[in-house]
Order: sequence, then structure tokens, then C-alpha cells
Amino acid sequence: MASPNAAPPRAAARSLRDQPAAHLIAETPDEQAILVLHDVTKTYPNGKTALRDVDLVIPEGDFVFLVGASGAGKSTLIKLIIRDEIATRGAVMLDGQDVARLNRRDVPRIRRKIGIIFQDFKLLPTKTVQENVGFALEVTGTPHRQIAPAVARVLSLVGLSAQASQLPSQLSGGEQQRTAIARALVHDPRLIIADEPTGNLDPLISWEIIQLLSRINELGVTVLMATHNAEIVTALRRRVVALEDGRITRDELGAAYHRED
Amino acid sequence: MASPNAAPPRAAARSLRDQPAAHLIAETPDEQAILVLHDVTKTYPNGKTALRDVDLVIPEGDFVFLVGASGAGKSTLIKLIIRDEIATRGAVMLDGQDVARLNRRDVPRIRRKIGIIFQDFKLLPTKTVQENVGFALEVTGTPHRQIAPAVARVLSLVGLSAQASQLPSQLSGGEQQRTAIARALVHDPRLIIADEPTGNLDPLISWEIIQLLSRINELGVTVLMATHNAEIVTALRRRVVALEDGRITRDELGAAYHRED
Amino acid sequence: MLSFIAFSLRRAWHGFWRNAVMSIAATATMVLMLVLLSTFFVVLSGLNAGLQFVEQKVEVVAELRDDAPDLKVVQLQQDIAALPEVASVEYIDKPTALAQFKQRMAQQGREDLTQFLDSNPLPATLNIKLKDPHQFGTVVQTLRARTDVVATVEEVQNLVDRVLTITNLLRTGGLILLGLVGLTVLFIIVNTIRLAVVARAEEIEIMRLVGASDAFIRWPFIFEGALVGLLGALITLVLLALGAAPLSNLMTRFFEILPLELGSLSRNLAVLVLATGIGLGTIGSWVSVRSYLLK
Amino acid sequence: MLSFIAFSLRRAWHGFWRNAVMSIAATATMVLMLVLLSTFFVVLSGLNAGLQFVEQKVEVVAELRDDAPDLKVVQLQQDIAALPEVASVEYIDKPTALAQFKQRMAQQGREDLTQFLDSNPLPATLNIKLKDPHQFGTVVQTLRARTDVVATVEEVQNLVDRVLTITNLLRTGGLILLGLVGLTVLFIIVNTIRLAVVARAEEIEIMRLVGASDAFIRWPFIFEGALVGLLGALITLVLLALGAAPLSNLMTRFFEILPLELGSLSRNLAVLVLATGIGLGTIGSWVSVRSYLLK
Ligand SMILES: Nc1ncnc2c1ncn2[C@@H]1O[C@H](COP(=O)(O)OP(=O)(O)OP(=O)(O)O)[C@@H](O)[C@H]1O
Ligand SMILES: Nc1ncnc2c1ncn2[C@@H]1O[C@H](COP(=O)(O)OP(=O)(O)OP(=O)(O)O)[C@@H](O)[C@H]1O
Ligand SMILES: [Mg+2]
Ligand SMILES: [Mg+2]
Repeated sequence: MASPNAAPPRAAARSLRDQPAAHLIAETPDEQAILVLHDVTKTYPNGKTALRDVDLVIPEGDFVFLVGASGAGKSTLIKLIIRDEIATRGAVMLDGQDVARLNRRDVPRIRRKIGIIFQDFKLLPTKTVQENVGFALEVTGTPHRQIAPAVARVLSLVGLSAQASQLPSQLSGGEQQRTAIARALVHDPRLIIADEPTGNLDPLISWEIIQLLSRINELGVTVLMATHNAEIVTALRRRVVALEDGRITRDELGAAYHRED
Repeated sequence: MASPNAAPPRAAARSLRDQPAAHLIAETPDEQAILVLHDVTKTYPNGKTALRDVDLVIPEGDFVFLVGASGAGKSTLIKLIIRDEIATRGAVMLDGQDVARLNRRDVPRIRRKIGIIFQDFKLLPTKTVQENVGFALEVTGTPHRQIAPAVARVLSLVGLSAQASQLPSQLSGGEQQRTAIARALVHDPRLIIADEPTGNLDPLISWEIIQLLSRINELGVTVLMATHNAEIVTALRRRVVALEDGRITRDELGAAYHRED
Repeated sequence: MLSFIAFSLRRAWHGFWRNAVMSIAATATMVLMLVLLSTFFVVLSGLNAGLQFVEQKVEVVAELRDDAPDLKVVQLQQDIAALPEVASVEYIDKPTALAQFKQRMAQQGREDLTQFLDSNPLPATLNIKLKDPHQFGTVVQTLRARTDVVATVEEVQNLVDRVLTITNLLRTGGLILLGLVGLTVLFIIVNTIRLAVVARAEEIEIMRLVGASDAFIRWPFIFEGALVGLLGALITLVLLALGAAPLSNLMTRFFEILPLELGSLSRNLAVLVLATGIGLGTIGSWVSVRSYLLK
Repeated sequence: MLSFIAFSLRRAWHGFWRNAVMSIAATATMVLMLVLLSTFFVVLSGLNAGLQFVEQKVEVVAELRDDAPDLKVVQLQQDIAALPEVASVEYIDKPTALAQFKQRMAQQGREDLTQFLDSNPLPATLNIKLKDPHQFGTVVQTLRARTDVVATVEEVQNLVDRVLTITNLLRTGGLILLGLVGLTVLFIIVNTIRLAVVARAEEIEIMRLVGASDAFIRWPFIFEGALVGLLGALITLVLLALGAAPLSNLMTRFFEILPLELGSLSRNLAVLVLATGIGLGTIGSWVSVRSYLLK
């Protein structure tokens, strides 16, 4: 096995490589875990089973890459976490709360703790870039005068200051993706969930975005990122969770994109 | 400079590397070129200039990678070719016809010669995968009984046979992208234009798709592919056209993703 | 060509059901509007029949001299009946006139003053019905010329004028109202279909991008609009048929006297509803899709 | 809270203009429907006034004995006037009755038969107007009891019954029609707004995904619906004001005799239009958004 040269400090202490996920739950007290999936299975109404018996514990402050072939179930897992879908079996605990048992009224509050970057961006087509980003602050009831500076800050972070007042239909694919990233960051979430955030970005900007997420992670924010970008995953040597046909087949610290043994 | 070990046979014959694009036009008779851009500038109504003085000649049978940072103008160039946008200045000649001068009624006929993979997929949300793909045949007036087998064939090519009757909203990101690819291939176009066709695909499927496009190219179909996938571009050693801020800054045969000198 | 039509019809059918909410909303709007239009049509037909009935009541009445010989009276009656503008001529002799007067008085609950009389003061009359109430001129002149028989001709000009003014006013008003309601119906349905199409702007855009010709995009939509219209019209007709029994009860109660032909009325109504429904559905789709194809 | 309302209002305003096609279509539909409703309201008000007028015409007429002493007649008149159900009592003496009869005959173009009489055959009468045409019972009984003065009391029962049946029927019919039109208007507007919201399903979905609470999504839409309603109502009122002059000309021509208070009518109409417009806009949005938030 290649030595985890770029692994975060905590990774060395816990040597969890190749251990089955069930052991993980026993070893990690739930209070420390921001996200716990226990025995989760998801079957869509059309009979397609996208996840099978998934166990996953993500402690607060972790940086996790979720990898796997197209259709392996990465986006489904993310949808369960944000309660866009509900698990057929098993429990999804976010910050100690079972999201499936949440009252309808409490769903928005949970979602505001999270910054989500959707694979298909999900930008409001009738709002400009800055309105789309500011929107994530408005829904939390942030006073109007604080919104503009916060939005300006994240837009310059992702390099979109010049496009601030364009509509999504007037943006390039990468610019749309960066808008989605800015929206996920603007309200200082405790957990960032990114579904393929660099799919439409050139290598340079991809690296900048990843470095940005790494810096944010160092400040204590948990990051869960589904990606196909082997180069980045392998270079960063963080925790890698691999899905295959709906099952977790690998959960390693300091790992590469591909299995290395 | 690294030797172009994976370059196609024709690349060695024409040594165009680092020559300005204007020379290219003089050397290549227009009858052989399926696509010619001459001095094209595109300024969007909001004042943003996405392309500046672009000259580009693509002979029939070529395989061209279009690279460049996010927002460099790749998608804009593609939109001009399919006449989704019209150039502010300059001429775009597709198969010997100036697309800007085309009669409204002739636009569909031109588009049917092309297979387009859109960056944002552009699937019809109320149609299933096979209907979306079959649609590209229906518009050409293909008899109904020929459509089903052709659709089945391309769906198995891109590995989507199992998802044939799902709606786009029931697909993973990569599956949507493969649906878009299947639709672009199904009517045997003479030119395939692909805008970031592997952005949502895992490395394995990405390679399969690229190999598919290469095989199709060997049959004489021209391929123009905008991409950020450095690994693939560098490995294939085909012609690379680089855009930077709306200008062509590089047009090399057998090149890598990044400039190599 | 045939396969294109078959294709368009199939797509229209699918489009209708894939966007069920839209389609049902549009159809429901269509039904309501068509019912509204039908109601107006029926009311106007009733009004029109009423007006015709009133107009038919316009008569020219000639009072005859008590000393006119019966033969001359018969002669005059024949002459008048021969005039082209006359529908019928009725001769009321003196005793009949008195009897009718008494009856009228009794009906109205008035005192019968004739009981105090010892001779019959009422003249014999010729009551002439006209084919067209406007054309009383020649009849009155002919009557006036025969001073040997006719004592006076009742001045009908005023009455005719007044009746015709009112009936024309009511008719024009009714037609204007029908026009306005028709325009409203047109606008609302076109609007509803347009809203349903706007929601599918993306679909149209994508069709164009993959090389669909305008005809290819337009016809399925137009057939879909026609389908909405047809369905709306059929449902309306069913509703009208269900409502016909209680309604015609009410109608006959009010319009007993009116010569309203229910058969032809309902035939006209069915044609109106079907034509309006399908026509509006088609036009609505055409207009809505047009704006997208022109871009 | 205040900032939430301000925010919602701002978003409603933007939403209205960002989806201009939808908003304008919805507003136009609203205007047409409100104009329709107003027309119905005015026509019904006219009808109602007409019916009231007809009902007021119902009188109890007592024919007095020719030999009744004047004093007793005056006494009876006062007694009757004192009854709570009586609106007014008019005494018509014999010469006046004859004069009125002659005038009526002349108006109707009838022969004046009274010219052949040498004495006045018409009795003096007491004409009693009632506050409520139903309550003629006591009045008729009181009159009948005074056989020293009253010769006969005209049997009004039948007439009253007939008039009331017809007016009640017309009134009920009118109200039912107004209800139906109201329901149609409600349905169409709710429908239109729903179509406009369906087109924004994606927007609602995205809002929910980034953590917007239901209230946050709902209120801007409701305010937007209310805005459509308000705008529609205002445009309708302007149209009605513009159309009022020619319309009231026409109205007075027909309803000259009717005691239609145009002031209060137009006040009622304005309230109706505004309340209906804003109410329907709000309800329409509420219903439409609800179905998305419940999912
Ligand atoms: N409709 C439009 N109106 C205004 N500006 C636009 C429009 N479309 C694109 N642009 C701008 O033009 C520039 C080039 O856009 P384009 O989509 O061609 O980039 P791209 O090279 O495809 O980028 P990416 O790799 O991110 O997809 C971008 O800066 C974008 O903001
Ligand atoms: N709403 C749905 N209904 C039915 N099947 C679905 C639905 N959504 C996803 N699926 C199926 O579930 C499987 C997993 O989908 P998912 O989106 O989780 O994959 P993914 O790992 O995100 O893939 P990608 O990398 O291509 O985005 C796919 O085969 C897909 O067809
Ligand atoms: Mg996915
Ligand atoms: Mg692009």
C-alpha cells in the first residue's frame, strides 16, 4: 500500500483501513459523528435498488471522498442525507437526528446546517448569480444588509465576481457549477455535501475549488464529496468510501481513487 | 516536447503545430473541410465578448479536442456551429454552407447532420430514455419499425439497456450524460460535437465513451469535443485547439492537454 | 405524410397524458367556457323567439263604416290578402267586436260599461297581419284609399316604430353580449393553452436543438389543442344533455307561448359547441407554439 | 416578522415581473372574469330593482259605496293608514276615477265608451299600497268588515300570488346564475394561477432543497397571487368606469322608471370586484402552492 503522505493528522491515529463498516459504528461514539447511516437500503418506486445495507459514520471535521462508477448510488446516498428521498430501510442520523422521523416543518432547519452542491446545479433560472447565492442566506432570515457583502465574498472566492448579475442561462457550464458551490458555502454550513463539484471545471479551477474545500475543512467543517476525479482523490490522500452497485466495498483513510492492493 | 506516441497516422503528415490558424485556411481547400470558422467574434447582448477573431478549419474525418478554462468560450463556439447563437462578426461554414445565412426552414436539416452532446444534457423530462434517443430518429422521418432496433443498439453501446424505460429524473448524472451521448450517435451523424461528454462519468466509463468516439471517428465521422479531461486529451495525442478568453491560443496536432514547451 | 400525421397524433395523445395536470386544467376551463357560451346562446335564442313573437303581433287594424255593404267588404278583404306583404287578413264583424271587447274587459277585471248601452258602438274591423312589420305603408295606403268601406285606419306607425326600436335594441344588445362572451371565451382558452405551452418551452427548445423541423414541433401541439377542444366539447354536450330536462321544463314554463323549436336549437347548439371547442383548441395551440417557433 | 413580510412582498413583485408572460396572462384572465361578474351583478341589480318596482305596484283596491258618507270614508282611510303593513292610502273620488279611466282608454287607443253615458258609473275607491305585498290579509279583512262604506274589495290574492311567484322565480334564477358564474370565475382564476405555478414547480423544488421553510416559499407566491388579483380588480374598475357613461345611458333608457341608486350600486360593485379579485388571487395561489408543499 502507498503511504498516506497527504493524510490529515487525525488519520494516522485511527487506522481503520479495510475494516468493515459495522466495527466503525461501535468504535465511534455517536455524539462525535455528524452523520451516521445504519443499515440503509433504498429501493426506488420503480423497483430499482440503489443502495443496499449501507453503514457509514462520518465524524465531525472529516473529509470524505465518495467514489464509485456511474449509477453506483452516490447521489442517492446524498439525497437520503438531505431527506430529498427517504430510506426504504435503516436509519440516517444527521447531527443526532433521524432525518426520516423529522417533522415536515423541521426539514428546512436541518438543510440549512448543510451546504449542498448538486450534480445538476439546481440554480433558479429566473434569478441572477448573486440572487441565487444570496437566496441561501435569505432563507435563514439573515438581515438584508449582511447578505450583499457575504455574497460578494464567496463570489470572489470562486472567481465569479464579474458574472454576479448574469442569469444562469448566460453562464458557461463551469460558471454555473461555481455558482452552485458559492451558494453551498455562503451560509457557513457545518457540513458540506458536494456531488461531483468539479465535473464541468478545468483542472486548474478544480484544484482551486478542492483547495478551498480543504481550507474550509481545516476550520472544522465536515466535507462529503462524491467525485469521479481520480487525480484529485489520489493526490489528497483523504478518507475514501467506495460504492459499487449500491454497497460500500471500501472505506479507507488516506486512500487513492482506485483500490491499491 | 514529448513525442506524440498515440497520435493518429494523419497527424504526422501535416505538421501544423504552432502555426497561426490563418495559414491553416490557406492550406486546406474548403471542399475538404466540414467546418470552417473565419474571423468569428461573438458578443452577447449583455456586452460580454465570448469569442474574438476565431479562425478554425476542421477537415472531414478529424478528431479535435477543444480545451480551455471555464468560461473560455468553448460552449459558445459550439452554439455558433449549430446556430443556437449567431456570430456577431465573421462566418461559420458548416459543410460549405454559411449557417448564419441559412433559411429558418433549413436549420433543422443542418442540425440533423450533426450529433450534439450538450453540456447540460438537454433531455426531454417527460420522455423515457429510449424515447429521448428515438426522438433524434423520429425528427428525420425514420420509419417507426427501424427506430426501436437502432435505439436498442446505441443504448447497449453506452451501457444503458437496463434503464431504457426510466425517465431522466430517475437517472444518475452519468446515466443522463450517456443518454445524451446515445441520442447524439443514433442517427449516424457526419459530425459529432460533444460538450464535456465525460464530466459526470467515472474514469472507466469515460474511457469507454472516448474509445467509442475514436472508433466512430475511424469510420470517417468528424469529432469535435470540448473537454476538461486532461488525462484523456494527453493520452490520445490528437489535434488540440486551446481557447483562452475567447481567442485561439494553440492549435496543435498530437498534443497534450497542457502546453508542453 | 400519413405516417407524419399518425406520428403527430400519437405524440399529441402522449403529450396530453404526460402533462395531465395541464391538460385537465385546460379541458376543464374549456368546458366551463363552452357551458357559459351555450347558456348565452340558449338565452339569446329564447329572446329572439320572444321578439319575433312580439313583432308578429303587430297588426294593421282598419275600422269599417257601419254602412259598408258586405260585398265590398269581402272584396276589400280579398284585395288586401292579395298584397305581397300581407300574411293574413281577419274580418271581425260588429257583434264579434263587442263580444271580444267584453271579454277583454272581464279579463282585466274592469267594469263592463257596455251593459249600460243599448246599441253596439263598436265598428267591424279588418285585422291585417304583416309578413314584415316594417312594411305597413302600402297596406295602410290601400286601406285609406277605400273610403267607401274603411272609416279609419289605426295609426300603427308609432307603435310599430316603438316595438321595432326596442326589439332591435334588445337583439343588438344580445348579439354584442354574445360577441363579448365569445371573445372572453376565446381569450381565456387561448390563454390557458398558452400557459400550458409556456410550461413546455424547454421541450420545444430541445426539439429544435436536435433538429426537429417546425412542422414536426407544431402539429403534435396543435393536435393536442384540438384534443383538449374535442374533449371539452364532448363533456359540455354531455353536461347540457343532462341539464336539458330540468332546463326545458323551466323554459316551457316561461316561454310556453314562444314558437321555439327545441330540435333545431339543440342541433345548432351541438354544432356551435363542437366547432368552438375544437376551433379554439386548435387556434390556441397554434398561437402559443407560433411565438416559440418564431424566436 | 416585518422584514419577512417586506422580503415576501419584494419577492412577489420580482416574481410577478420575472414571469411576465404568465403574470400578464393571469391578470388578463382575472380582468375578463371580473368584468363578466360585474356585468352579471349589474344586470341582476337591475332585475331586482325591476322586481321590487313591480311588487310595489301591488295594491289593494276597495270600491266604495256611492252612498257612503264622506266622514266615514275619511275615518276608514285613517284607520287603514294606521295599520302597520300599509305604506300609503289614496282616496280617488268618483269624478277622478272617471277621468283616470278616460285617460287610460285614450292612452291605449281605445274607443271612449263613457261618452255614451249620462251618469258616472265608476265608484270612488281607496287605493292601498302595502309595505310587503305578502301581507294583504289583515287589510282586506278590515276593509271587508266595513260594509257601511266598502262595496267590494278587489280580489288581489291571485294577482299577488302570480306576481310573487314570478319575481321569486326570477330572483332565485338570477342568484343561481350569479352563483354559477361566480364558481366559473373562481375555477378559471384558480386554474390560471395554478398553471402559472406549475410552470414554476422547479423553482419551488429548489427553494425547498436549499432549506427554505414552507412559509418562506408560500407567502411570496400568495402575495404574487394577491397582486395579480389587485391589479386585475383595478384594471376592471377602470374599464367599468370608462364603460359607465354609455352603459348608464342605456340603463336609464330602459330602467328610467326603476328606483336604481347608481351611487350605492357602483360602491357595491367596486367592493365586489376588489374583494373577489384579491380573494381569488390569494386563494388561487394558496391552493396551487399547497399541493407542492404537501409532497
Ligand atoms: N447567453 C449569454 N449571455 C451572456 N453571457 C454569456 C452567455 N453565454 C455565455 N456567456 C459568457 O460567455 C463566456 C463564455 O461562455 P462559454 O459557455 O462559451 O464557456 P465555456 O468555455 O463553455 O466554459 P465551461 O468550460 O465552464 O463550460 C462566459 O464568461 C459566460 O459568462
Ligand atoms: N428517482 C429514481 N427512480 C428510479 N431509479 C433511480 C432514481 N434515481 C436514481 N435511480 C437509479 O439508481 C441508481 C443510482 O443512482 P445515483 O444517482 O445514486 O447514481 P450515482 O452514483 O450518483 O451515479 P453518477 O455518478 O452517474 O451520478 C441508478 O442506476 C439510477 O438509474
Ligand atoms: Mg450522481
Ligand atoms: Mg461550456
